[in-house]
Formats: sequence, C-alpha cells, structure tokens
Amino acid sequence: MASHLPPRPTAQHSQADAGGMAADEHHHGPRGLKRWLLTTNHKEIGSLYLIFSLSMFFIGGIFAMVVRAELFQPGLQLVQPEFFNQMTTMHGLIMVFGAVMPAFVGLANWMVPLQIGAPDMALPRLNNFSFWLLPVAFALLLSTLVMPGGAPDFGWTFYAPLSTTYAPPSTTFFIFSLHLAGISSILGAINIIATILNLRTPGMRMMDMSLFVWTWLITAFLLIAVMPVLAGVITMMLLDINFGTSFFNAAGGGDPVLFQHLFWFFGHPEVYIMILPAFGIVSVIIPTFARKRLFGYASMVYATASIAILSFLVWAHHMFVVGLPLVAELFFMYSTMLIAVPTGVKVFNWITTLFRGSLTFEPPMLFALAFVVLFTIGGFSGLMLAISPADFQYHDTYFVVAHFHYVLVPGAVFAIMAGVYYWLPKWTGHYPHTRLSQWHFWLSVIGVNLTFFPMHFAGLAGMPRRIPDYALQFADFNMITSIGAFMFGISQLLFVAVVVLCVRGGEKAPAKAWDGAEDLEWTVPSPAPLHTFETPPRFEPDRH
Amino acid sequence: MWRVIKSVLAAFFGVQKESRRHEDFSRGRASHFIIAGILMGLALVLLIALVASLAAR
Amino acid sequence: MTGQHSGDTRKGIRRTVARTLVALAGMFVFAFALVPLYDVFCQVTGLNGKTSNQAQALVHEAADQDRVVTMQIITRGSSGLPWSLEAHTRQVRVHPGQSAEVDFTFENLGDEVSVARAVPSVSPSEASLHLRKLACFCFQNQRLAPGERFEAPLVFQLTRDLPDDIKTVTLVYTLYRQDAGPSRENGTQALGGDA
Amino acid sequence: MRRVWTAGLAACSGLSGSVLANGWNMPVGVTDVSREIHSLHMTIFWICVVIGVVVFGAMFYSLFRYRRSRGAKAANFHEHTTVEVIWTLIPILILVAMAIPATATLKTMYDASEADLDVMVTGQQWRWRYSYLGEDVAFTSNLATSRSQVSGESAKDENYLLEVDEPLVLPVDRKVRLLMTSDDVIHSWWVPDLAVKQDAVPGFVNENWVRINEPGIYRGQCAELCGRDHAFMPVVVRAVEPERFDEWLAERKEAAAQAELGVDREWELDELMERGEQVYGTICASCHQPDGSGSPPAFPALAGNQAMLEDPDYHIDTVVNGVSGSAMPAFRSTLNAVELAAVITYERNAWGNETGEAIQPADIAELLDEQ
Repeated sequence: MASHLPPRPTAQHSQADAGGMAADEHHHGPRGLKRWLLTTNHKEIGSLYLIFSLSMFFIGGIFAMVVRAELFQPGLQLVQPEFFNQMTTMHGLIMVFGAVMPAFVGLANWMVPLQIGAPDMALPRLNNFSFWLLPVAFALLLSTLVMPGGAPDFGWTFYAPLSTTYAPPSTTFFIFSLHLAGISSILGAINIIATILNLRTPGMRMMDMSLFVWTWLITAFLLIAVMPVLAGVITMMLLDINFGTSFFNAAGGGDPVLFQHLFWFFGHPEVYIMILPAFGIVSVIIPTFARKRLFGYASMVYATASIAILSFLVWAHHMFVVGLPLVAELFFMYSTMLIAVPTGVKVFNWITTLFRGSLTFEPPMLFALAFVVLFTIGGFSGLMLAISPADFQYHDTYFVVAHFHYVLVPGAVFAIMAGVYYWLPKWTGHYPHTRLSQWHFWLSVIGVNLTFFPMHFAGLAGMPRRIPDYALQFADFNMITSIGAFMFGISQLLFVAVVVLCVRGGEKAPAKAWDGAEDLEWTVPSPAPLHTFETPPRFEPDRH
Repeated sequence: MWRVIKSVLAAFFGVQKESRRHEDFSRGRASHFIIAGILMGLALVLLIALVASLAAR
Repeated sequence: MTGQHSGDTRKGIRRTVARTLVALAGMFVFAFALVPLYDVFCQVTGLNGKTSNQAQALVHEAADQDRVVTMQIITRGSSGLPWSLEAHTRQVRVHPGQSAEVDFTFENLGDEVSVARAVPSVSPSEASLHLRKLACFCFQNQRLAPGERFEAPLVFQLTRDLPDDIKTVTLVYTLYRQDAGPSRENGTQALGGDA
Repeated sequence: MRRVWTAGLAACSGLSGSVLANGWNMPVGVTDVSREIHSLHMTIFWICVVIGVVVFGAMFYSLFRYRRSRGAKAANFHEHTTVEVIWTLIPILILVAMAIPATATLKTMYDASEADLDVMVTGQQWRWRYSYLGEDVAFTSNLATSRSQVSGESAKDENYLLEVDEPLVLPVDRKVRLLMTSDDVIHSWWVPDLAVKQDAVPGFVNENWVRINEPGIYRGQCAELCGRDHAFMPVVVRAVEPERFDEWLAERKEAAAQAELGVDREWELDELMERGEQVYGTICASCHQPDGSGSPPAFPALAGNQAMLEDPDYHIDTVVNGVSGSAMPAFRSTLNAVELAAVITYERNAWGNETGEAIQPADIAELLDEQ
C-alpha cells in the first residue's frame, strides 16, 4: 500500500486565506523557560499538554512492561506481589488520567480554536493554570512510589475497603493528586465549552462544526457532570481514612458497595470521555482520505449525544457479581445493550464514508482504519460482557482486560496517534517521515493484537485479572502477550522518532497539507503561526 | 414542542436528517432541548425499568 | 486574550462559565446527596439486603398457615473485638405474617470496657423489604464491662407479601467495634497494627 | 499451527508438557447453569462473528475497490435516512433476540427454591473459610502450593496455585446454597466449572447456589483484587456422591470431637513447636514472613518483637481477637485451641525468640470457652 501514496498537494494551490495570515512578529512575551511557564497561547499550551501526555504514556508504559515481564512466566521472578499491585494500579491511573485524557485536551487546545476560526481559547490564563496543575498532580502521584508502605496498590478502580481501611499511608497523597488532576480536567472542560459556544467564527452554526469539535463539546459536558462525582467519592474516602466517618465501612453503618455505585457512576461516563474525542478524530480523518463528505454527519452528532446520555444509565454493568437483585441485573443488562445501537451507527457511517470514496492510505488514515476495525472488536467483546449471566464467568478475568484494552489502546490511543499524524504538518510545517510512520503503524498493529488478543483466551480459560502469578494452563497466552507488549512498547520509540524528526525538518507541507481536508485549520499556513484568526475568517456554511 | 420531542427522540435513536438538524439548531433554544432531553432520559429509565420488572416476574 | 473579544462575546463567555460552574457545584452536591439517596433506594427496593435501623410496627395480618419459611440466623465476630454473640436458636420456621422472637447473648470476654454494634444483613436481598423488626439490639450500640453478659431479643415478622419463591431467609449479624479500640501504649509496636 | 506455536513456546519456557494450553474457551462446566451460560456465550460469540464478517467484509471491500491508486473517483452522497433507520432497527432486533435467552438464564440463576445444604463462605486475606450451616463443621482452606514452587526453587506441580490443604466438599445432585461474606476486604469466590462467581462483601451477605452434576475436583480462584496475596487464594471444590458426602460429614464431626479431647492434656514444648510451625507456615507466614521478619509497616516483625515477648496476654489477645482496622484478623473462629496455643508457642520460641514458654491449649480453650 505504502509505495502508492498519491502526490502531495503542492504549495501553490493552497495559499492561506487572508484570515490566517496573522504574523508572528508581535509576540513580546518572556523567553526561555518562563515563556512556557506563563504562556497563554492555545498552541503552546496544546503542545505542553501533548508533550506531558507522551511522557506519561512512556512512564505508564514502563509500568506495564514491569507487569508483563513478571507475567512472562508462571512463578515470581522479578517483583514481589505488593510491588506488582502498585505497578498495575499506577499503570491504570497514569494511562487514564495522565496520558489519554491530557492528550485529548492537548489536541482540543490546538485544534478547536483553529477549527472554529477563533483566535484562542476563551479563557487563556485559566488554560495555563489547568495545564500546570497536571505536572504537580502526577509528580505527587509518582512520588508515592518511594513513600513508606509504597504507592497505591488497590487497582485504578480503588474499591473500598481495600483503598480505605486496608490502604497504604500514601493513599491520602493519591487522593490529593487525583483531586488536582480532576480540577485540571474540569477547568479544561469549562474552557472548551466556553470557546465552542462563544468563539465560533461568524456564520458557523453548531451543525457546521467539525465532528472533532462536536465530540469534544459533548465530552466536556460529560466531564462537568462526572468529575465532581469523582471528587465527591475520593473526598468521602479521605473522610473515611482520616476523619473516622464510615461512608464505605460496614462497621459504622456504611456500605462498600456504595463506593462501587458512586465510582462507576463516574467511571462509565469516564470511559466515554476517553473514546468520544477519538470518534471525532476518526470522523475527521476518514472523510479527508476518502475525499468524500462524512456519511450521516447529523446522525454522528446525535449518536454521540445518545451514547453520552446512555452512559449515565449503565454503571452497574461493572457490578453484576456484587449481589444485585434480579431486576437491577436486567435493567443494567438492557440499558448496556442499547449502547450498541448508536455505537453501531457510527461504525456503519464510517464504513459508508469509505464506500465509493477515493481512498489513499497516508499514516493518519492507516491509524484511523485500524481504529475502526480494532475498536469494533472491542465493541463485540463489550456486547458479550453486557450479557449479565455470561458476565458471571467473564467478570474480573483477562477477558475484561482484553476488552477495555482493545477500546483504549487501538481505540483511544490509535485515534490520538492518527490525530497527531494528521495535524503534525500543521503544527511543524513538515510531513512526518512516511517510511518510519509506516513501520510504526505496522509494528503497533501487530504488537497490539499480539498483546491483547490472547488475553481473551486467558480470561475465558479462567485467569483472573490483577494477579502477579498464575496457574500453568495460562502460561502460553501470557508469554505471547508479554512478547507482544514488549514489541508494542519498543515500537513507540519510533513514534517519538517520527515526531522529533518532523519537528526538526522533513518534507515541507503547504497550508492545506492533505488534499481532501476541509476544515478551517487548513486555511492557515503550515506551520501555524503563533496567532491565527485574529480577525475571524469568512465561513461558507454547508461544507458538511 | 412536538419538534423538540422528535429531535430529542432522534438523538436517543442516533439518526437524524440533515435538513431537520439545520432547523433544530437555527430555531430551537438550547434550554428546551436540555429539558426535553432530561425528561425523556427519565422516561427511558422508567421504560427499561418497567421492561426489566416485567421480565423478572 | 479576552481583551480582544467584543463586549457581547465576553458577556457570552462569562454567562457560559457561570452556568457550568453552577452545574459543577450541583453535581458535587449531588454526589454527596447520592449517599442518603442510596440508602433510601436500598430500603425501597431491598437492594443489598439492608434492613431498617429503626423499630417498625407490626403489620396486623393473619399468618399464612400454608406456607413455612426458614429463618436462618448467623452471628459473626470481627477483628479487634473480644466479644461473643450467640443466637439461642440458629434456625426458626415461621409462617409469613406471624411474628417471632429469637434471643441473643452478648458477652465481653476482654478485660476492658468496649462498645460494639451488631450490623445486620439479609439474603436474599429482596427479603429485606418484607422483614420487619419490631425490636432489635441492632438499632443501637452496646457497651459492656469486662466479663459482662447481656441478653437481648430480636422480634421480627416476615410479612405475607414475601415473594413466593423465597423459602429461606438468612439474617447475619456481624459485631463491629464502635470505640477506638484497646489503648495500648506502644501502639506502633502493636502486632498487627497498621503503625 | 497451534501445536507448533505452543510446542515452541513450551520449549523456550523450559516447562514440561503441562504448559500446553488445554483451554481456549469458557468451560462448559458441570452444572445446568454453567451449560446454559456456555451456550449463551457461544451464541453471542457467533452472532458477533457474523456481524463482524458482514461489517468488515463491507469495509475491506471498500478499501480494495475504491482506492485512488486504482483510479477510484469519489462519489458525492452523504446521507440516506432510510438506510440509516434500517441499520438502526436491525441491531435493535438482534439485541432483543439476545436479551430473551439471557433473561431466561438469569432467572434460573436467581432461583431461590429450597436448598438441601447451606454453606457459608467467608473470605479472609488470603484464605477461604467454609462452614456447613447447622452441621457444626467448619474449616479453613489455604493455598497448598509451596513457596519454593512460587520462587522457582522447585518444579511446579500440575495444579500450581490451584491446590488447597482442605477443599470444600459438596454433594452432587443436591442443591447447595452458598452464602458469601468477608472478614476484611471484598473477595470474589469463583469456580469456572460451576459458573459461580459472587463477591464476598465485608458486613454483607450474598448468595448463589449450585447443583453439581458430576463428581470431580473443580478449581478456581479469588476474582476480586483483595490485596497482596490475591493470586494465592484458590478455591477447590471436591464434588462427591451424596452418600460419600454424608460419610465425610460424619467423619468431620467425629474428628472435631477428637480434637476437643486433645485440648485437655498437657502438651510438651517440642510438640507445640512442631504443630505451631505447620500452622504458622499455612496461616501467618504469608504476611509475617517465614523468618518472622514481617514487612513493616503493615505487617510488623515478630522476631525480636519486645511488646509481644514481654506480654504473653497481649500476644494471645492479638492472635485470638485480631486488631480492628488492620490486616490482622481474629483467629478465634478460624483456628482451634490446640492450633492457637501451638502457633503462639512457636512465635514465642522461633527465630531467636527464646522465651521457653509453652502456651497450653487448655488455657486457650478456657479463654475461648468463656466466649
């Protein structure tokens, strides 16, 4: 496929529009470190978010490598169980709150103003603050690794009472760092909502916005709705641990199961917070490289809204074996199955967009297509997990681990990478190195499937999750998984190489870097100057 | 009012016509959609709960 | 950069931010409101086998002589509390509608005064809706001196609307310490202590 | 192909043939419910496969047929309400078709009819305790795999990590009601062949039931993360014919009575040390370490612990009653008087703790009996 890439659009046929011609000169801010500390520019903050997210992706990845190295063979070889539990917990927390969510916020910072023709985010100083909360939060979280008693070791879902009465002393710091990360997300969400609702260029209606902007708007509302619930839950934990309340302690009239209800009332929408912007990115990339408008734009918007609403009604499907009454099991089984409908609509729309298009397979498209296939596989296992009686067998096994890694790694992470490849020409003015990107893609796809596909078998055969050592019949699956994980992990170094090379040089990209691209960001020069759209661009409706 | 209900229904269903959504977003007020959305969300909860309790018999 | 926006836009942004902040505060309060809501929900639906923690009135209805339900009673201790709790009867067969009494003995086997409470749980959880406790020691804390014994009754009724398919109801009491625990001077040296 | 893979992997892992994967799928199991769940699982799996073939077929057809390198020109359509309504309705119908058998199976699993035997299952970090309600038989079931197998010093047995010192014995063809609860954190009792997985929540009871069709030994594990040794608390169920079960139950009652007799005699220090070392190894060593060094701060050292050595009553109280709000459980109901006396004696005389004191089972029994 690789060698048949079409010729790139040439520089002349896509001169930047007048609106995008803002010059770089009038940047008089501080230089050096201080410039980055104090910046209020959406592009610089976007880059900071993305760099932060990439470093967290590697730190969380190293933790995953420790886990996989220990699980390479049965028996305990490298680490002790208590450290193993800290690794799985930190891996989950860092990947969810430190890698995936900040990456999407970074992409939103960069691209939402560019896609709606706004000069910057609505609240630039707040934007700076919400970014700098993150390094503080995660430095604090990582520092728990060297505290006496070790880091949090109760899984990223931190079920009480393991995370309260039986938790290590560092739990208070964990709660504090999660509060900071939560505040950062909330502020980011407020900013994104304010930007999208108020700063669209004249003439752009809501239904003219790109799908990426739409999905982020809905995601931001989800964040506003559920991050306070997370804050509430961890505050209750804090009170239980340090002030003798008993929200989750049966001894004082509390209920450990209440913790799970509250956590998953946050947790399930949180899952969609991590996937809706991915839907948006893919919905932008596929039409570009199919050179055909997105099929069912309106349905896509409505399906996203539908998924967001339903996500509040399904939380207890994570708790099918906790002892729910029959009616509750049925309710949550039915409501969960319903989510398959709007999700299916999205997949059908993407495929119909491909149908009778004029397809090319540049790196962003490769990742977007892998997203569609592999996310759908994750959707299938999700449907199986929704069937409550069968979930009595699947629950808390590697089948679940396989499921959510399929939707999060080749799902959310691949979409982020697709977005990065897609917008790198806009950010740096250079195309990413094609060969290297293709190597990165194929090694990632093979690595991801080698890692996560055998997990389905291990789970069905009876392997519980979160164990440092396992019975002999799971040995083969685990060895393949570990080999795949190392392969996937190492191939991400290629991603860094591609990005670094692209920043430093490479084939020059014109303003409109991809010939099928339609959105406003392609009307400003590449690389995008620091200030864009200081006078709102003209927008002709009905591009969509 | 009927238009608002129909549009919100379409959102639950996940399918909407291009022409219709143009109308939604040029004419409707956001608050109407939000209120209708919440009410119909509740209606959906009750409907699923009803089906579940009938099935549990 | 708000400075660059026109007055209308600035007002719009301020309004949006104000609204989202209200929504945020609302959701935070809602999270805490979920705790009592959950308790109410549990009591209405019988979720999780929680029983009322107040004495309930007897429902006056004739006992259903055609139906017999086994009521199992299990008592459990918990760590850090040198007490025993024994039910005088471990199993009673009752007709729905009829009220019955089971006696329990608490005893403090330790050498210090301690306070504890027996926390109930019912299985199947649906049955908790139909289990009415007319008198129970589980409504309050018990305080026992070293070696003190204390007898207390549980008077309960399984109402006739108990679903037909329920043949056995299990009521478990777990004794939990409610005071700070033993006052050891070298607490950090404690054997199982959390330091 | 699969053989080559597994053989190759087995070779490089240096393990015996037992490593060859024997299960790729959910076990069919040995109860009616497990069979139903398995067939539900397979039905939904095949439905997903069919949908996958159709969807991915259409996708890959488009990917090959409409490539620009083959001269494809993009068409210009972007909505079609009828098609969209159809592909929304068809999944709804498929889902309804899935929900019907799933609902039926779920109702079977929630059947609350009278059981022939009630067993209370209590999770405790990190072991299971089983008590046969109304039968006065109760025991603890601990991991039986040796630490040297875990560390790799000795070869791993066939049932590595899935063997216990005392399995739960259940009769076949009788309905057994399982009541679950926990002493500390949430555990989850799971045996795949029985299709029973139920959380054990501290302070609350859950129930599930099982009617086993075939005698045999069925193995499972704790499924909910419960702390450090979560991987090391297996479940083993030995299902036997009802007559054999009744015999076994009678034997257990007899054995319990015999143990009572041993309480009254005077025990020698050596005898207690020997018995205590066994008990320590199965119960205490996982936290306080085989050499008594503990892993502070959560699990204090016992070797050279002055507070414990100076005050035998404190030592006894801690072991018998546990420490509230910590990982130290009360062993009052888990161990009998002989075991308690032996393990306390052992802790007071091992690893350089040379008190020379023998704690007599009779004294412990007196303490427990007041209870």
